[in-house]
Amino acid sequence: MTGAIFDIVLCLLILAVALAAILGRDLFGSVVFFIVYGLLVALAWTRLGAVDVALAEAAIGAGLTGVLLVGAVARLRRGGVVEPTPPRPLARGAQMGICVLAAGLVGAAIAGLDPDAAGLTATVAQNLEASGVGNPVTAVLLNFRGYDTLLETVVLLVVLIGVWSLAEDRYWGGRPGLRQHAKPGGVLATYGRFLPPLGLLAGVYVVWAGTDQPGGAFQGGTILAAVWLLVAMAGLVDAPPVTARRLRLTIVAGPALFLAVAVAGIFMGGFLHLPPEHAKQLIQTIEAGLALSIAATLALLVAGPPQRGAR
Amino acid sequence: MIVSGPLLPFAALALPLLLGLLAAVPAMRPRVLMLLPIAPLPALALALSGPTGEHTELPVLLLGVRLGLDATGAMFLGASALLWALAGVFATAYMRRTHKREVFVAFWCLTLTGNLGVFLARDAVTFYVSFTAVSLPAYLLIVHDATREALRAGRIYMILALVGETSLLVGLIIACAHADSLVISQVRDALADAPGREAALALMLIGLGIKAGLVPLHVWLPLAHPQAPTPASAVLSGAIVKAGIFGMLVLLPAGAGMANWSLALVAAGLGGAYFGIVAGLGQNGAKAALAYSTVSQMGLMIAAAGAAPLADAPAEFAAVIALYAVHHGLAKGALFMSVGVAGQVNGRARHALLAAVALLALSVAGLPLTGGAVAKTALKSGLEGPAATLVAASAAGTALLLLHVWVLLRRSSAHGSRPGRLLWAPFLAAGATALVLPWLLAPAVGVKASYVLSAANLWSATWPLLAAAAIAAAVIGLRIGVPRIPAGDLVVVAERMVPPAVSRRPAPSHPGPRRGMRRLDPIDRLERGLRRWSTAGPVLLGTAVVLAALFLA
Amino acid sequence: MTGLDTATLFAWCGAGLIGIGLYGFLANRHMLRRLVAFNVVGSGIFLVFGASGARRADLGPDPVPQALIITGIVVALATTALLVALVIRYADLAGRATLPEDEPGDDGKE
Amino acid sequence: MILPALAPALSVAVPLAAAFLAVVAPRPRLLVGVTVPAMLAVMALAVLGVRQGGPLVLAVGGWEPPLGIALVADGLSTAFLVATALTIGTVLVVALPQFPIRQNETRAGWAFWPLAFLLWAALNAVFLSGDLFNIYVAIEFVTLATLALVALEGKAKQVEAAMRYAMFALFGSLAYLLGVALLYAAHGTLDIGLLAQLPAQDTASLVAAGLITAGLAAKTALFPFHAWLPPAHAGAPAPASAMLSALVPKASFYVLLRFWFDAMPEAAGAIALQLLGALGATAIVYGSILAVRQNRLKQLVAYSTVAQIGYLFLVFPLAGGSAEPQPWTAGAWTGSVFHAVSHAFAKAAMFLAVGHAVLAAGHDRMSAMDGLTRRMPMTAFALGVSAVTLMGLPPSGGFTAKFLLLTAAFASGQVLWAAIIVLGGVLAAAYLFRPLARAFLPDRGRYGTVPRAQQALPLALAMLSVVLGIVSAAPYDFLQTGRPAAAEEGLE
Amino acid sequence: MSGWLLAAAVVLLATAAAALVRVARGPDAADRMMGAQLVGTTGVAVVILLAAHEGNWAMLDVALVLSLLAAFASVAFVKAASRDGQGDPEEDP
Amino acid sequence: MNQALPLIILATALVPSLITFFLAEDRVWVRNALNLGGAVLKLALVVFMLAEVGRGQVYQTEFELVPGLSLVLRIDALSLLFVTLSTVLWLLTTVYAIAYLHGGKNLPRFFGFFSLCVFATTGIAFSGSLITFFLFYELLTLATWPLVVHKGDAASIRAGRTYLGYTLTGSAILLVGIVWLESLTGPVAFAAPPQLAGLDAWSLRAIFLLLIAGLGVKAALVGLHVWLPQAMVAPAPVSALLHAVAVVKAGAFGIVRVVYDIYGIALVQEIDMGLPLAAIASATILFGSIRALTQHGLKPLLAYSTVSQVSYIVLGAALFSQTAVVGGLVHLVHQGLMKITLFFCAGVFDERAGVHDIDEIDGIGARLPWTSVAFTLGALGMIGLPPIAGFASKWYLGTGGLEAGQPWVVAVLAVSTLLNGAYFLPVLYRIWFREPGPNAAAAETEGPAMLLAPPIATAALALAAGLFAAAALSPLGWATLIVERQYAP
Repeated sequence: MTGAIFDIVLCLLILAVALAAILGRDLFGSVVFFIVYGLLVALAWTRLGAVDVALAEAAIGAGLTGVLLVGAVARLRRGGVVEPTPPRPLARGAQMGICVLAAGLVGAAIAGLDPDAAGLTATVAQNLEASGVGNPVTAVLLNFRGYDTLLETVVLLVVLIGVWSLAEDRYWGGRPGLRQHAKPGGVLATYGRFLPPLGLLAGVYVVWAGTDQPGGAFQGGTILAAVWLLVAMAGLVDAPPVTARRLRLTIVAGPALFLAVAVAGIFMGGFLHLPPEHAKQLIQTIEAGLALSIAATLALLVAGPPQRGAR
Repeated sequence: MIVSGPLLPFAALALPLLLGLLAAVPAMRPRVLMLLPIAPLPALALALSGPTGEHTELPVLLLGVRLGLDATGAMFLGASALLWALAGVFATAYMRRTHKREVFVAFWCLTLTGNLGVFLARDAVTFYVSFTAVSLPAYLLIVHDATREALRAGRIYMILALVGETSLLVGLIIACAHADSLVISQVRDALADAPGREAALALMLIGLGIKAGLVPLHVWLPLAHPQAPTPASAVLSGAIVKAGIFGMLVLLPAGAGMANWSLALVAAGLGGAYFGIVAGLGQNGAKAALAYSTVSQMGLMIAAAGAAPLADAPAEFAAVIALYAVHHGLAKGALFMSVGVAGQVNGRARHALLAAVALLALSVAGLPLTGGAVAKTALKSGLEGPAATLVAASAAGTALLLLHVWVLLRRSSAHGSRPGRLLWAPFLAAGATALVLPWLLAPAVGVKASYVLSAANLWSATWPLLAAAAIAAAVIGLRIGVPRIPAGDLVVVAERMVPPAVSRRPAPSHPGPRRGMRRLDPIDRLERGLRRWSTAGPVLLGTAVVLAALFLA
Repeated sequence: MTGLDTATLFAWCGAGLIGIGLYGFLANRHMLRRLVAFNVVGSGIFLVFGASGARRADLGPDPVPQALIITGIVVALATTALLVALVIRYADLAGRATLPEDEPGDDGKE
Repeated sequence: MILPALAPALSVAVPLAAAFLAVVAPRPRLLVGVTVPAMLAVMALAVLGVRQGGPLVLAVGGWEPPLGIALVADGLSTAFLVATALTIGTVLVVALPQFPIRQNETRAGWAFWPLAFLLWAALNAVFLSGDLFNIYVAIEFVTLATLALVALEGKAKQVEAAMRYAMFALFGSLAYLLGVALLYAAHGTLDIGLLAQLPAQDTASLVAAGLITAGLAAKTALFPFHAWLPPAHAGAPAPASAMLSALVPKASFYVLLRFWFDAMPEAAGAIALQLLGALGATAIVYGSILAVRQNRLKQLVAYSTVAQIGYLFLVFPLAGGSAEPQPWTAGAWTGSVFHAVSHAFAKAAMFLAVGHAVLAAGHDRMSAMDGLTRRMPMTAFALGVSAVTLMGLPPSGGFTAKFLLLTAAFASGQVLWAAIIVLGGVLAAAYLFRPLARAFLPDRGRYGTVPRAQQALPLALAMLSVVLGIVSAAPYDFLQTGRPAAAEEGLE
Repeated sequence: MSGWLLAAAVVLLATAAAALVRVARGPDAADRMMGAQLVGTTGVAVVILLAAHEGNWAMLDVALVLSLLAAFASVAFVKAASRDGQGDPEEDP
Repeated sequence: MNQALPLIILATALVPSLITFFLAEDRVWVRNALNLGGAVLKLALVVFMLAEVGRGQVYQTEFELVPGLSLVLRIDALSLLFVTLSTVLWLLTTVYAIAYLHGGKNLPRFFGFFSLCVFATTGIAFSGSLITFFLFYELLTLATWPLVVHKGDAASIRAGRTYLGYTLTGSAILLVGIVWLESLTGPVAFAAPPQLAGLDAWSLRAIFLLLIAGLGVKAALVGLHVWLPQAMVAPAPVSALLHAVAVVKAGAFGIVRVVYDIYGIALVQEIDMGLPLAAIASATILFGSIRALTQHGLKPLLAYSTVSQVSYIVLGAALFSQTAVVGGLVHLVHQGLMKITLFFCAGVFDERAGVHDIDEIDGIGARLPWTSVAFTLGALGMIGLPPIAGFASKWYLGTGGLEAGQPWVVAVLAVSTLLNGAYFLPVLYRIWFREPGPNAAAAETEGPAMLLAPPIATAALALAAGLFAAAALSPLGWATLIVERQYAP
């Protein structure tokens, strides 16, 4: 009973926050609501028992996306970009109507689902042993459907190249983002010195734990990225130039490693085949590489394209 | 084998054609006129050797050329060939100084080929081809002097000739289609009861009538004959027009079914005969008057040809008409040549010329004892009732008209300096032949001299002349003015009445370069709207909803 | 799915989020707002996906949708990152964060 | 026989590896020189394998569906793979001088290469995938690479076009993803082969079908969701435009084809199919009308893509909607694939050729075409030949496609679509006439030129579209590999 | 036992809802951000309660990440609030 | 050999075409040698084939593209009639074009497309199935367009637009007809006409109309003819190609195929389509003639004359009569010979004396006698004067019309003849009898032999075709053979 109350309250909160994020007059307020929204959704995932997803949502959905948006709002505001007026009521009504219809259809579809369908839970459980890992989600992510994950990591690479290619030509060869600085000894700088060791530890832990518990390269990588960004914001480190060979190696390393394992699998039984006896080590290696590249890539995504002189 | 059967008919056509081509050879130019008298000689020889029993066939040429010669054809052929030869001689002298002699010769030969071909053709296509060959190249003969009048005459000639060709073609096609054969005799027989007979006959008669100067299709004739150089006028009036008559003779089917056509033709022919006289009397120029005389004479022949289908023995009657044609052709040829001669001679020679012309004129009018009398008597023998009388009476008119010509000729002055002998000789030869030849041929067509010389016939030949003399005397005595009629009569009226029917409109100016397609603003607006996400998004979502709903439905 | 168990409730919540997010995605003009809305729709979908995979409370949540959702979240982040960069670049170049056709004064002229 | 079985994996792995190298060690000449031949070899392997052994199915990692992902190389996907390889291969060679890397790396000079290779990998991933969620990732991959390429020039107009494209593409992704989620919820699998065996008349499946169809239609730029395409494709650098216009919409169309003919062949209602056909037909007419009105070369070519995409959707009313294959089904289905492939060649050739004309003239107004037949005959010829395919005139793949579609339209009694197909050809002539005619004008002003070897490449690509029409029997048969047997018979 | 934990979580959620009013009202950007931080903290607590309720201690990782990322978000917010977007409000006079 | 010969003949045009495209502008000799060599070789092969086909040999090659779409090459007597015409005229036109365009620009392009046109025309002639016919028919459209716009001025572009607009629309309609028909019957081969008897008459009518409308564009039936006069802006050899060798002939040839090899004339009559077709053809004949009458320019006049003349062929095909179809078929050749002569000459007049309008032609006969003679022969032939070729066509058509029980056909022919005379004779008159005008006065002497020989040759051929019409190997003889062999009941 209380469970139901909790669920209902959480759902209502989520919906309300979502509405606020969508309809909020102030853009900044909307973004803040969005961060809150991510947080609440992470609660929902937790409540549903999908801890891996909750981690991802907390780190990525609420965390990194929120930071990206906050930065963008600030950037636009500084650029003097004015907010457009809201749409006419008539158009709004039509749009709303159609959205209600769409949501209704989805609801109807949900209502029509077979309540006892178990999906692939059992199948995954049967094969978990051969996957080499104990966390079924990781097994799916990196073994059963490792191909998805391979493409996904490359998607991050694409986006990074895309973001970089939005630089002004004259800044090519420069460092991503703006040079950050903070008052030496100030709260920010101190924060930047304090938090990283903790974060680093948490990040590595989430990656390492991922094989058998909830967690993994994406969640861990995100934490690592956040840590690096924190340090950078504190003005303690600076991003290397986009042309730096080492930087590029870093962002490519994870996917390349993954691809190499995948191709090597051809000689061991098939594309992306991980022999059960080595699966765990292989997956951990891949996860480590991916975490590194993901961390670098995500951090660079938040930093944005080069905005400073080349050299 | 390219040719089967006697070679001479083929040669009769081939030689003039070859000579015509030869005229185009530059080396030939100085002596090109010498070709003219030679060209018709094989045809003359052929005619003299008489009708051939066999046909000459050239299956490769055209749609299969078939040549042959019967008695009628032989007469037409002979007289024409002779006239062409004599006119050719005449031309060697007459044309000596003119420009573009080679063109003249080439087209002369071409026309000649066609003219002879008409008489030799035994299949419809060859007939038609020949008929065209005689029509169109003749244009070049008419306009040779390239004066305004000549060109105008040529233009009118051309229009009519073309109408004539087309009509003839269509008529022949109709006839041949029914006959399922190209052989003329079969075509003619089939035509008697062909479904499209009336149309075919009408069309063929238009085609042939134009050539033969059937009033009112004659208008080209008084324009063209005077404008052509004299030797050309001679062959035009003497030989070429005969192609039309010959066509009627070979193409009109016989039989009672032809009664209406026969009547119509006789009427038209006789009408033309009298009209020609009246119009001729209104002329100022000797050649124009002579041309009208031809119209008149052709009218008689057309009337006779019209009567032929109903005759007891159409073939024999055709030969009679041929006889008339022979006389008229040679006489008229000679008369035209006389105009040429008159331009050259003075003094005694001129008197002699006038005397000869008078004799020829009287012969044409049917003066007893002349060849003309033979021809006319023979012709009348085939006609009955009022037609015969009218033919006889027309002789008075002919006499008057030729008197008019004689007077005009006498009044004309000589100015040329062409060699007289080469002009005189063909004139005299043609004239003499005209006077004599009918007598020689009469037996062959079943006309006995005794018949010609019978009292009745003598009288019927004489009274019109007397009447003519009386009228002439009266006219001269009373100084009655003959109203002037412009040469070409009807066409002049037509020219005035009808504004240029087919004038060239100025070329329609091209529409200006099309300016870029007009901006269709609604489309722009639509595209803009579709680009607007706040429009396109709901549409997209709506589509998803609608599709889902449709699937669910 | 009938009955108001947790999974169904969150699935319907997801449906509601989809509706709300879609409205924001369609009605808003500001690109960043659209991005926010995009993420709301995205997480709504994930919620539907995940909740429907958690129907059998006895078996625990289905790991396959979970893995797919994680992948989806990363892809959504990637997309958002690229879009944010585009919007910022566009604001630098054009001085606004809306597409020209979405500007109220836009009358359809190039 | 192990080699052909590798082909699916290699066709994704090779361009990916090339992309990684291009990020780290930008040596385009070397990379293109190795990758393109290597990929052609892989394609040859794939074709051989499919021809001899039928469809190649590769369970990735050895995990059979529904647990794992299957890569499927049947006739259809191999055809798209080969078309992609030939098109991108050519485009990359043409792009070499346009995106050089000399001493100092430049932004576009660097970014183009990994993006192009990644796009290649992404497209191949789409074409090979037998799993709907994997397709989602791959399609997103395509979209993001495309977005980056659209904005590569970096001017406000291009960034704007990219953002606009993003709206449609993101919506499409969301709708597709939601559909996939519902399908999984309903059936517990996302494998196309397995889905095909399951009944699909439940609410969730049908709602999913609607969402997936609409989402993919938006990504394919079907009218009326096309408005993003012209500015996006026209704004990109010519080699990028060539890839975008020729291949990218085909990827989402390919998925639609897979979805409707393989995954859920029985779900479609007749009215919905007619609706899709009607949208396609409208696209043909509307896109052509707009193409006629363009004054910029690249815009014109881009609107032509809008029109040409319309043909693809005629496959739904002509071949879809019945479990019982009709005699004309195979013809219509094959016709639309023929159209997709030959349009890919022709459109890529046209964009590349136009790109050369624009390079030489320095602008992309119509007058860039003036005197082209004299200045750059090969380019003019390439344009002409590709125009032939776009107009659907024989002998070209476009014609074969149109013929097959037309035959199906008549055979199935849907004469209206036949009329539209024919009208579309005439309209294509109308909009292609202006640039082609200008090529015959005397040239005014100063023009540069492009090396002949460069000019030859678009021509070769254009000729490919013609060859597809001349030797169409083999591709036709090849495409049937892996199709349901009943549909192979074709129209007698 | 478990019902109690969940009841506490419900109460916490209600607190969070109250904090949301601050996020909505503002008036200052800082007010909003602080409201969000409050929700974040509450969220961490709720996760911990849930973990206890379910007996699934892996859920604590979620709490850990949430708290870390909440801190990160506030830093980002601070940066955004600085004048040039790359500095430190403390530097400003 | 039987399999390969059609392909070899096609290659004689295609190969020079393809090579020519890639030759540099200044490789004049190579280009000329290629094109002339191809033309001569083709002529030789065609002559060989004439003998073989005359003996009853039939060549056939077939390969399938996709189901329902086979490429069938089949050479029967009718094919050979068309192909012989185009081959002979191609050779002459090439000679002429080399001289005419000497020193011009863009010649590789020109000759490349020129040969491509001939390739397409040959393909049309060799087509053994409807769809093959269509393939080449379209190719012809495409290959011709660059020639029409060859000059590259505004007028050419405009003409090109009109040309494409009409022909492509026509092709589209044709394609619809073809596909519709084949959807009812399966692939249609000429050798084995489909069984149409059982099909719905209204469908058959609709398909017939579509096919005829599609083909009628190229055949320049009235209403669909607009492109033809506009296309006159192209250089003279192109006009020759359009009017005599390839384009309009392709349309007319196609109509003959449709009527005789697909529907069969009996069926056409049965579904009441023969008379309408004949009526349209007749209307075109008269319309073209009347329009020609009002033209100022020489080439427009010739163009409208073509509009009129080509419909003779259609008329022949539409009449239910063997004789008529002989007339129509033979006119295919005859009109070609005569019209090409006229265009050659018009080109020479233009080239040598700058004559464009009829007004400017005064007295040109004195300066350019040979050309003028050739022109005169062509014009007289067009009028239908014997013994030039046009006459034989008319004769057969007229007779055939009567056989078919359509006497009005004869009237149409008659009126047309008169109108032809009315527009051609004044031109001849001006050429020969007007005082030389400024153009004639300024004219150069008659040009190089290569410019002069083709018109003289074609004029001579036109004359010979009429003069020796009854010969077995004359066009008429061949047309009769075709009809006896292929269309005799």
